[in-house]
Amino acid sequence: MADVKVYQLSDIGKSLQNMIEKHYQSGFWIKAEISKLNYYPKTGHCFPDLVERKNGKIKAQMRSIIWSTHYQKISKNFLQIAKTPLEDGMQILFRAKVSYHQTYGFSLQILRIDPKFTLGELAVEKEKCIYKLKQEDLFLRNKNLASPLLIKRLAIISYNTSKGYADFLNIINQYKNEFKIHYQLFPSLLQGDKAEQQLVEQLQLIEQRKTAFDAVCIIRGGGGEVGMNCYNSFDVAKTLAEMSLPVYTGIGHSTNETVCEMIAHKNCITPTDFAYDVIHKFKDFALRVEVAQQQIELTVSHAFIYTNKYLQGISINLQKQVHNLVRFQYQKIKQLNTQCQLASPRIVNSARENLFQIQNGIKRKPVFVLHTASQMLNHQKRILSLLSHQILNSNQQLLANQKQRVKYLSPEHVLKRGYSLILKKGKIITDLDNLKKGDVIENLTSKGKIKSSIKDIQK
Amino acid sequence: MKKMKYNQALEELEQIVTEIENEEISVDDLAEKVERASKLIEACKGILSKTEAEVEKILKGMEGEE
Amino acid sequence: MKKMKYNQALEELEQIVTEIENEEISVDDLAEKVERASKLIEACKGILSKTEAEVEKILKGMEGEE
Amino acid sequence: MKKMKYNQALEELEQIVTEIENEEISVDDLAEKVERASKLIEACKGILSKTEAEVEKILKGMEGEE
Amino acid sequence: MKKMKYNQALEELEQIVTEIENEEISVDDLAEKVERASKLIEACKGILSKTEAEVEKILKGMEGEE
Amino acid sequence: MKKMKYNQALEELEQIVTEIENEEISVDDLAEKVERASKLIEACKGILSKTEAEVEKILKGMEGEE
Amino acid sequence: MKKMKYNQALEELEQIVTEIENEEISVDDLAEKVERASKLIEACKGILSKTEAEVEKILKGMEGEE
Repeated sequence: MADVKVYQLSDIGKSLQNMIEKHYQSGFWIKAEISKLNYYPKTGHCFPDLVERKNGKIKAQMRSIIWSTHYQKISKNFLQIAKTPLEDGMQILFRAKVSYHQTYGFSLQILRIDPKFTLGELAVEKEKCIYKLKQEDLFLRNKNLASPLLIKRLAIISYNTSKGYADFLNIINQYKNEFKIHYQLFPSLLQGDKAEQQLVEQLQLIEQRKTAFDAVCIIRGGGGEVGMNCYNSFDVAKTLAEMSLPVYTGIGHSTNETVCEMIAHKNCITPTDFAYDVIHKFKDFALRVEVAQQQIELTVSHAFIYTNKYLQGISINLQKQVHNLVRFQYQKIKQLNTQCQLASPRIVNSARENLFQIQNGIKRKPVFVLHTASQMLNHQKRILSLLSHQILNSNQQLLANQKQRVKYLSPEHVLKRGYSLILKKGKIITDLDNLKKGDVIENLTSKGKIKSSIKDIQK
Repeated sequence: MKKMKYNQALEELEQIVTEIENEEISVDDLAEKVERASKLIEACKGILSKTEAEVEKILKGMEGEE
Repeated sequence: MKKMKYNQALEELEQIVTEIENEEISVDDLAEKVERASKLIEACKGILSKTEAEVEKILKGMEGEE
Repeated sequence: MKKMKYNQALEELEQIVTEIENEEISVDDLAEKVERASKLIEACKGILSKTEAEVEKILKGMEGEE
Repeated sequence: MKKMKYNQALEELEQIVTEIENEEISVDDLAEKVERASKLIEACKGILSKTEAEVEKILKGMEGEE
Repeated sequence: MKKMKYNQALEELEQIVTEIENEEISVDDLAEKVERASKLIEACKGILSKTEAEVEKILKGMEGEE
Repeated sequence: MKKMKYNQALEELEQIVTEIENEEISVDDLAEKVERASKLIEACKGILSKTEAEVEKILKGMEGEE
């Protein structure tokens, strides 16, 4: 141990101080999350615990300090630009000086905070929230609930002393004789980081009693434009979106619309507007009832007038149709009468025409028949004459032939050709047996008789 | 000639016309047949005239009613 | 010659003509037959004339009625 | 020769002619037969002439009527 | 003519007129048919008149009530 | 006519008018049908009057409450 | 009481009005419908101006009728 150099604690402290001050002479821009702000209003100092997370786990952790003089300026500037105070859980970009103090140790002194970075981070957070709501199909859920025709029973999330609540009641009370509204207050902080949980709790409480109400409203007013981040919280937004009752918002601010307002059944901007909305629904309902009542009286009387007219119309039409029918039948009978008048003589005329034709036929034919008969008789006569002459002529011919034949066969005709007949004692000899030598015979010729005697007979 | 139906008369008449046309009637019967036809025509004409007058009268009456 | 039907006369006439045609008539009968035929033709013509006159008269009568 | 029928005369004539042609007649009779035939022919001619004149007269008479 | 339904009468009337127009009626039946048609027309007109009067009375009664 | 629904009566009435218009009703039935139509119109009017009175009373009652 | 009761009452009322306007209600049902509308108007007016308990009573009463 004797060889070992032993330092005083202060030596180390001084060495560290020197080294750090030498190494971290100027300031740095650092990005971190405020895990806890640790503001002490009495002294005005602030000792934020800073963390860096990765995948939910703490990767680095450091304490920091904002001196009251700085804090006043930083806080004011931040609120002005980011529209929200510095809060636990906020991502910030800050310029810091790293220092080491022998007594107090290591410290990170925050000199400036860039509110625009946080604003950007918040915007990113808001976008993420919207994205998640859409992912879970919650973004339009409350909007898509049926709008109550009338908000007679209302659950109000507000704060007793809230100016917005007072504004709302003020207007509602003006109409209390005319329109009876039942409402119940569910108190809750309305801004700042503590508001988130209360809002969620009250919404859940109302959800348990959902049958007792027609609608829910979140009313806030009179407050500044700051501390609205709770309305961008995913937890609050999800709870709101999942409500069975329509949720109205009247948060009364002029900054960008928060997520809750976006997904609310209806964002009325201010409590007053919402109050008028409620009243308007009453008036609207009243008007519709009124109109319906008037319409009924009017339409009923119209219906009677119309029905009466219709009946009358039918009655008139009945008369008309009856007359038409009768007239038509008269017309028909008349038509038939005319047809009968025209057609009847036609039958007689056509019969007469037919008769005339027949008569003409009879006139022509018998004359023709007689003429033909007469022709035929003449023909017979001619034939008779012809045939008679034929017979006579053929007999003439026949006689001429016979005469010719007789002439050729006569003996004179034979002797003329040189033949002669032998006669013996005046008789013609045809057989030689009856002759003998010495017999005297006569030869007869055409010129005369020769007497001779037979000298010889040769046979 | 006795009272005779028009249709009956017309039928007989047409029969005669057909016979004459077809020369089925001998010269001996011709005059008689023509005589008959003539009588039938006369009868038909008579019936026609009578019918015409009757119809005329009825139709006149019908028109009068209107 | 007695009153005689046209058809009957015509028949006899045709008979005679046919006989002559077929030379069934001897010269001895010829004159007599021709004489008969002549009479028959005469008779037929007479009937025709008479019929024609009658028909004419009937038809004239018909026209007159019209 | 007495009045004699044409047909009878014609028959006898034809008979004679046939006999002569068949030489059934002796030379002695021949002349006699020829004589007879001649006479018969004359007779027939006479009848024919007479008949012709008669027929002519009847037909002429008929034509006159036409 | 006995009391008769209008439709029945009209139908018969139309039948007759059609027959006359198509010349399906003989001359013998014509006068009778025309006579019948005339009677039917008369009957139809009568029924029409009566119906018209009745209907008129009923309709008049209706108007009076109004 | 028994108590009858307006609609039922109106329907029957319109049916009758349509039938007359389309000449589906014969002249023989016309008077009877018109009589029925007349009764139906009367019935409809009666129902209408009665309903009108009732409605009037209800509406009067409503006004009174206000 | 279910929260839709207000809506239902008004909607039924307006439905009746539309039906009457569109002549979807027959004369037979008219009085009844007007009666119902009258009751609904009363109920709706009650909803607006009366306390919850009273309204409940009115609407209960109506349901009984239905």
